[in-house]
Amino acid sequence: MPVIQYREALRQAMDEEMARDETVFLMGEEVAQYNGAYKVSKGLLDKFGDRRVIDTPITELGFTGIGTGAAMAGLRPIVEWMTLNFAILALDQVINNAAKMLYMSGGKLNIPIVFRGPNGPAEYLASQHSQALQTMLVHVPGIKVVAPATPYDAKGLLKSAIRDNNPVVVLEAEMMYAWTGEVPSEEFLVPIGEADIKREGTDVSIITYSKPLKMAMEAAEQLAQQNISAEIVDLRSLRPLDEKTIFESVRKTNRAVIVDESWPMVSVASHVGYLISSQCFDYLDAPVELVTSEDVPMPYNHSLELAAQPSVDKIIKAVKKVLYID
Amino acid sequence: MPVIQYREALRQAMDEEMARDETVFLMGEEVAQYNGAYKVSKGLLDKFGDRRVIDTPITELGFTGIGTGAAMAGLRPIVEWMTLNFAILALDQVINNAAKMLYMSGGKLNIPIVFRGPNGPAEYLASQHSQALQTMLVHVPGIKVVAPATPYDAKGLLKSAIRDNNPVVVLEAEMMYAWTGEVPSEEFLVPIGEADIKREGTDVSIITYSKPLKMAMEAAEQLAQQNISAEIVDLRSLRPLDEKTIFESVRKTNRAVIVDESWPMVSVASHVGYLISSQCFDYLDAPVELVTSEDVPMPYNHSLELAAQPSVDKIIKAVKKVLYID
Amino acid sequence: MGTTKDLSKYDKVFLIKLLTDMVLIRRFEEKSAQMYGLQKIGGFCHLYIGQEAVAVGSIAALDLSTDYVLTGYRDHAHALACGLSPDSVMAELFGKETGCSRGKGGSMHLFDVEHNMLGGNGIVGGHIPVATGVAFKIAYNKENGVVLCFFGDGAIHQGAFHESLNMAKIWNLPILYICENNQYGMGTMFKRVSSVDDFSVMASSYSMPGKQIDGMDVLTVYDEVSAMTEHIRNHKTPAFMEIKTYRYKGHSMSDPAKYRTKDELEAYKKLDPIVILKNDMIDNNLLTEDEFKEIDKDCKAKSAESVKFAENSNEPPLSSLYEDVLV
Amino acid sequence: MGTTKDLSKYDKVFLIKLLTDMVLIRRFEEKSAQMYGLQKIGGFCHLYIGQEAVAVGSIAALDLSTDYVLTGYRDHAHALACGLSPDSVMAELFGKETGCSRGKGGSMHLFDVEHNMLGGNGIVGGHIPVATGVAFKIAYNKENGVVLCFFGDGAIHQGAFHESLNMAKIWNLPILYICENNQYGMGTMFKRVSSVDDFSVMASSYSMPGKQIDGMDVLTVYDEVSAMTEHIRNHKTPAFMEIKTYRYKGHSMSDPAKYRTKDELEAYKKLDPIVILKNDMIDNNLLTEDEFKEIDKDCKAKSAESVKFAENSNEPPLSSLYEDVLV
Ligand SMILES: Cc1ncc(C[n+]2csc(CCOP(=O)(O)OP(=O)(O)O)c2C)c(N)n1
Ligand SMILES: Cc1ncc(C[n+]2csc(CCOP(=O)(O)OP(=O)(O)O)c2C)c(N)n1
Ligand SMILES: [Mg+2]
Ligand SMILES: [Mg+2]
Repeated sequence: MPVIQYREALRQAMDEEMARDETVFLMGEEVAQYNGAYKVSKGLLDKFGDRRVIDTPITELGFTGIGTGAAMAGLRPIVEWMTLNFAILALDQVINNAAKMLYMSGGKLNIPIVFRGPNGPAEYLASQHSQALQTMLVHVPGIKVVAPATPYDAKGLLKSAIRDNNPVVVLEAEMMYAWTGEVPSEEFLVPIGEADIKREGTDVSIITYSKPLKMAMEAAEQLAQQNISAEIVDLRSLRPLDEKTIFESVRKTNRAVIVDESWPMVSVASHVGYLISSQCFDYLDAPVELVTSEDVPMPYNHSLELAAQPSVDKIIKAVKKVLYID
Repeated sequence: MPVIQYREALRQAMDEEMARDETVFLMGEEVAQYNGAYKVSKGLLDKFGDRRVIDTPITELGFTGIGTGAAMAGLRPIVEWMTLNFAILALDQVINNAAKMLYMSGGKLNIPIVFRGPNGPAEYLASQHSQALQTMLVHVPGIKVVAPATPYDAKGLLKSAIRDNNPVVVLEAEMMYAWTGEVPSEEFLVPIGEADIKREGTDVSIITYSKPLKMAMEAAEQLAQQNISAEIVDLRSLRPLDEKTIFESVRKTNRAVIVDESWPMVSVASHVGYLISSQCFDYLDAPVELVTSEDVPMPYNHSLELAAQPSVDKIIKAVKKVLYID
Repeated sequence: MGTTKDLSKYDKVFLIKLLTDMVLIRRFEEKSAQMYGLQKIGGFCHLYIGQEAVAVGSIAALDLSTDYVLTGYRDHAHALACGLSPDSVMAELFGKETGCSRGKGGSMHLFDVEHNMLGGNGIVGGHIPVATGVAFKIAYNKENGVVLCFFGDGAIHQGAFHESLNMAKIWNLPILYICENNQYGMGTMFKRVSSVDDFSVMASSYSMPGKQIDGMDVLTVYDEVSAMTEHIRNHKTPAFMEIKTYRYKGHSMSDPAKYRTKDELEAYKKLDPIVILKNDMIDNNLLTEDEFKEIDKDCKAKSAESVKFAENSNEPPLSSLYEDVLV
Repeated sequence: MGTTKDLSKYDKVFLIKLLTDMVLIRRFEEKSAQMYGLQKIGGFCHLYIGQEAVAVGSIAALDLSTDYVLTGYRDHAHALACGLSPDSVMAELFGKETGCSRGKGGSMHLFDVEHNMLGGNGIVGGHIPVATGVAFKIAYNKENGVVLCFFGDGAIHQGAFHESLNMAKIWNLPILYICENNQYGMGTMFKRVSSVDDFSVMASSYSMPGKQIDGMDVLTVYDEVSAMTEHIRNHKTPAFMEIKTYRYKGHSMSDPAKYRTKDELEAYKKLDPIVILKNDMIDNNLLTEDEFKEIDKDCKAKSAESVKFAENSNEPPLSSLYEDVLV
C-alpha cells in the first residue's frame, strides 16, 4: 500500500472530491497561489483553477460566513482556517449560523460545509499560536467535529466530511502534516462517528485522539516491555462521540487514562472522563486519569512548552497510577 | 436587611466601585442614555457622566479589545456585553489578548477588566439568543469566571471582580435581573473562588450555579416533603472552581446531581462530574447524574424551549435515580 | 407637495400591488403588536411600521426566481414582500407547526426557500457575510441573480460589514448592500455612534458604487434599486445603498422609545410611505378613496385571518425538539 | 537622484541617531536570521529588513514618556526603535529568562513597559482595538500622549480595523493608525485581496485625515508622522496613514518568497532606506564613509554581543511555567 504524508492524504481527499463534485470548492488564506501555508492544497489551483481554489483576505469571520452562505445556497465549500487560533474570530459564524441554520429554518436550510485547519500546539509559537480549541466546537450542537491522527483516517474522514450534508469541522495539526502512513490507492471513506482501536490491550484503556495518539502508542510500547497491556482507543470523531466503543474497551480493561492536548478544565478529556465514570461505574477499578496540557497559556521557551504538554512519561505515569503500580 | 432586585445589586456594585475608584468606568451598548438594555446601569450616566458611562456602537470585538487595551494601560473597565450570545464575536479579544497578556509579557502587563452580561436562555428568543456559553470561557486559563445566582452574591462578586487585577467574566441572566433578595446596606465583598452551601442536606448533593439554582432549591423543597434531604452547593465561581467544598459535600452525602443549563457535551457539568467521580471515587454510592439542557439549539416555541431546559421535575428524577428510588 | 407627481410611466396594476403590499405589512404589524399584547407572541418582536417603502420598493425590483433576500431580525415585512403568506408568518410568530420555520425560528428567523427569502438573522451584522456567500454562489454558478442584503444603521459598524464588502468587490459578487437607516439602533441615534453622517461615502473604501436615497417614497426606492441592481447585473460589481427611513414604533415591543421626541415622530408620520403613494395615485386618477378603503379592508381581513390560522394551527410535537439538529 | 537633498533643517546628532537605529535593526535582523539558521531561535520569526525607515522614522517623532507604540508580530524593529536593548530582545528570541518577556513571549510578543512598547501581537489585526484602548486611556486621563498603531496591508481588511477606527473617531482618541504596506501579506500581493490600491481613501469612512506616504526615506516618514501626530494632539482626532515600504526577506524565516520576481526585489533594494539616508548625509557633508563604517561596525558588534548575552543567559525555571497566569 502507498505510504504517504498526512498532508498528502488531505490533499488527495480534496482533489478526489472536487473532481467528483463540481459544487465542492476550497477557500482560505494562501490556499491557492501559495499552495497553502502548510502545503496541504499543493497543486489544487493548477488543477482546478481560481474559480474553485480561492485565496481570501485575512478575514476569518467574513470568509467563514461567506462559506456558510454559499453552502446555504447549494454549494459545498471547504473553508481552510490557517490555524484554529485564528478561527476564534470566526466562531460567531460557525456557532450562530452554520450550526443553527437547519434548526432555525425548521429543517429547510442545511449547511453542507467543511471547516478545516491545524489545531493544537506546534513548536516555539507561544500563547496565541499554540491552542487546542476543540472544546469550543465540540460543545456546540448542529455541527460534527472530527480529529484524525493518521493519513488513512485523515483522507477517509475528510472525504466523508465533504460529502456530509452538515457542517463538519476537521481538526488537523502542523506537527502531523509530515507524518506518514499507509493509504490505499482505491477509494475509501471513514465514517464519521466511529472510534478506532489502534492497539488491542487488556490492562488499561488509553483513550485519545489527534496528535497525542503517537505519544500514546509510544507509551503503550514501553508499557508492553513492562508487561502492561494497554488498549488504545482513537476517538477520531469528537462529535458525535462513539461512546459504545469507549465503554466496551473500559468494561474490558476496567481502567482508563484519557490523553488530550487541550487545557484540562471543561475539556473533551474531562467530558469523556465523566461519561466513563458514570456509564462504567461498576467496572472501574480505579478513578479515570487525565493527561492534558497544563492549565496555562503556552510559553515560548521550548523546555517550558514541552513541560506544558502531555508526554510519553506523563502517560506512563498515569497508567501506572490507575494500575496502582508503585 | 433591604430586599432588592438582582439588577439593583449589580448597579449598586458598579455605583460603589466607580465612586471608590476613578479609573473604573462602564462601556457597552445602550449602557448610558438608555440605562442599559436590561436597566442594570440605570442612573449611572446621570451620576458619573459620559466620561465614565459610555455608549458604544454595535461592535463587540472592537469595544472588548478597547477595554482590554485601556486595562493594559492602567484603567479598570467594566465592559457590558448586551448578552453573551453576542460576545462570541468578542472571544478573540478575551482569549487571545485579555487572558494571555500577562503571560506573554512575562508578568509585565496585567489586565484588570470585568466583562459582564446576561448568559443563558430567557424566553421565546430562539436559537441565537438563548445560549449558555460558560464552556467557552471556563475552559480558558488567564481569566476568572463567576456566575452569581442571588442579589447578595451578585453585588459581592461584582465588587470583587472590579477590584480584581485579572480579567473576570461575570455571568448574569435576563431572567434573574428581577429576582429579589436580602442585601446588606453596609459594604461587603464575596471572594471569588468560593462555593456556597445554599441549603444543608445529608442524602444527596445538588451542585449547580446561576439561574438553575432556583429550580434546585424548589426541587430540594419538594424532596424534603418526601424525606429526602438534599444539600445544595452553589458554585458561584466557575474558574477558579472551589473543589474542596464540592468534594466535602459529596463525601458527606455520597451522591451527586449536577444541574447546568448549558449544553451537555464538554460542559461545566460534565467537568465537575468528572472531578467528583475521580476525587470521590471511594465515596460515591451511585454514578453522578447530570441535568443539563438538551443537546439541541434552542427552539422558539415555548413548550419546546421549556422541554429543552432543566426543570424541577428533571432534577427530582435525577436525585431519585442516584438514590435508586423507584 | 403642491405639484402632482407624474406616475404615467408606471403600470397601474403594479402601483396597486406596491400600495397593497405596504398596507398589508402595516396591518399585519399592527396585528402582531396586538397579539403580542395578548401574549400570543413572545420574546423579541421588531415591527417595521414606517419603513414599508424600503422592503416593498426594493424587493419589487427583484425577480425572485433568480434573486435572493436576506435581512436581520426586523424581517416580517421582507418575508411578506417576498410573497410569504401572512398565515405562515403569523403562525411562525405564534410558534406553530404551520409557521414558515415550523415554529422553531420565531419572529427573527423567517425563512422561505421557495421565495428565495433566506432569513431572518438575530445577530446584528451576522447575515452580511452569509448574504455575500449567497452572491458568491450566484457568481460561482454564473447565474444571473442578485442578492439584496438589508441591515441597519447600527449593523454597519460591525467588522463583518467591512470584511464582506471587500471580498464582494475583489470577487465581483452580485449583491446590493442596503443600509436601512431608520435613524436609531435600539435607543441610539445613529450619529452618536457613527463617524460619518452619510454612510454612502463608505462605498469608496471598497471601490463600489454608493448612493444615499429617500426611503419614504416607495417609487424612489423602486427606481433606485432597479437601476442599481441593473448596474450590478451589467457590470458584475457589488454596490452599496443607504436608504433613509424611520420606524414609528419602538425598537422592539418592549421599547417605549423615550429617546426621541413626539415632534420628531410626528414629523416623519407626515412623510408616511403609504399616504405618499396613495395621494400620488389619487392625484394621477389611478386610485379613489373608496378603492383605497377596499384595499385596506382586504389587508385587515388577511391579517385577521392569519391570526385565526395561527390560532387554529397545532403546536409542533415534542419530538420536533430533536429534529433538524443535523440532516 | 542627481540633486542633493537639503538636510540643513535637521540636527546632525539626530540624523546620526536615525541612521544608527536603522543600521542596528538591519544588523540585528541579520543576526536573528543567522541564529534561526543555527536553531537558537525557533518558531515564527518575521524580519523587518527593508522596512527600517518606517519604524525608525515614525517612532523618532514620538516622546515615549507620554506616547505609546503597538504593532503586530513583525516587532523586533519597533522594540529596538523604542529603546529596548538588543540584549533583551535577542534573549527573548532565544527564550531566555533575561528576555524582555522573560522568554515566555518570543519573537511575536516583545513588551517593554518602561519604553511604552506594549507589544507585539500574533493575531493579525488583533492589536488594533487594543491600541485604540490605550488611546482611550490617554483621552480618559486627559493626557497629552499619542499612540502609534502599526499593522500591515493584510491586517487592514480585518473587521477589527473598521470597528476601531469608527470608535476612535466618535471618541476623538489620539491615535495614528499606520498601515505598513510592504506589498505582501504572506504570499499575497496586496492588490489581489484589496478592493482599493490606495488605502488612505479608507480614512474618509471614518472622517479622519488620511495620507499615503513613501516609507523608504526615513526623513519623509519622520516629517510626515511628526506633522500628523502634531495634528492629532492639536485637533484631538485620530488619523490614518499608509506608509509604502517593502520587505526584502520572506514573510517569515520559513518562506522562500517564490511569489515575487528577483527584479522586483532588486528594484526595491535600489531604494534601500539606509543607503538613501547615508548618501543624503554624505552629500550634505554630515557623514563620511569612514564614519558610516564605524557606525556599522558598532551595530554589528552590538548584535554580536546580544547573541553572547542571550547564550549566556539562563533558561527560565520550570516553576515559571505556572507564573503570570493570574496576578
Ligand atoms: C451582535 C449583536 N449585538 C447586539 C445585539 C442586540 N441588538 C439587537 S437589534 C440592535 C440594534 C440594531 O440597530 P440597527 O442595526 O439600526 O437595526 P434596526 O433595529 O434599527 O432595524 C441591537 C444592539 C444583537 N442582536 N447582535
Ligand atoms: C487572525 C490571523 N489570521 C491569520 C494569521 C496568519 N498570518 C500571520 S502574518 C499574516 C500575513 C499578514 O500580512 P500583513 O498584514 O501585510 O503584515 P506583514 O506580515 O506584511 O508585516 C498571516 C496571514 C494570523 N496570525 N492571524
Ligand atoms: Mg436602525
Ligand atoms: Mg504586508
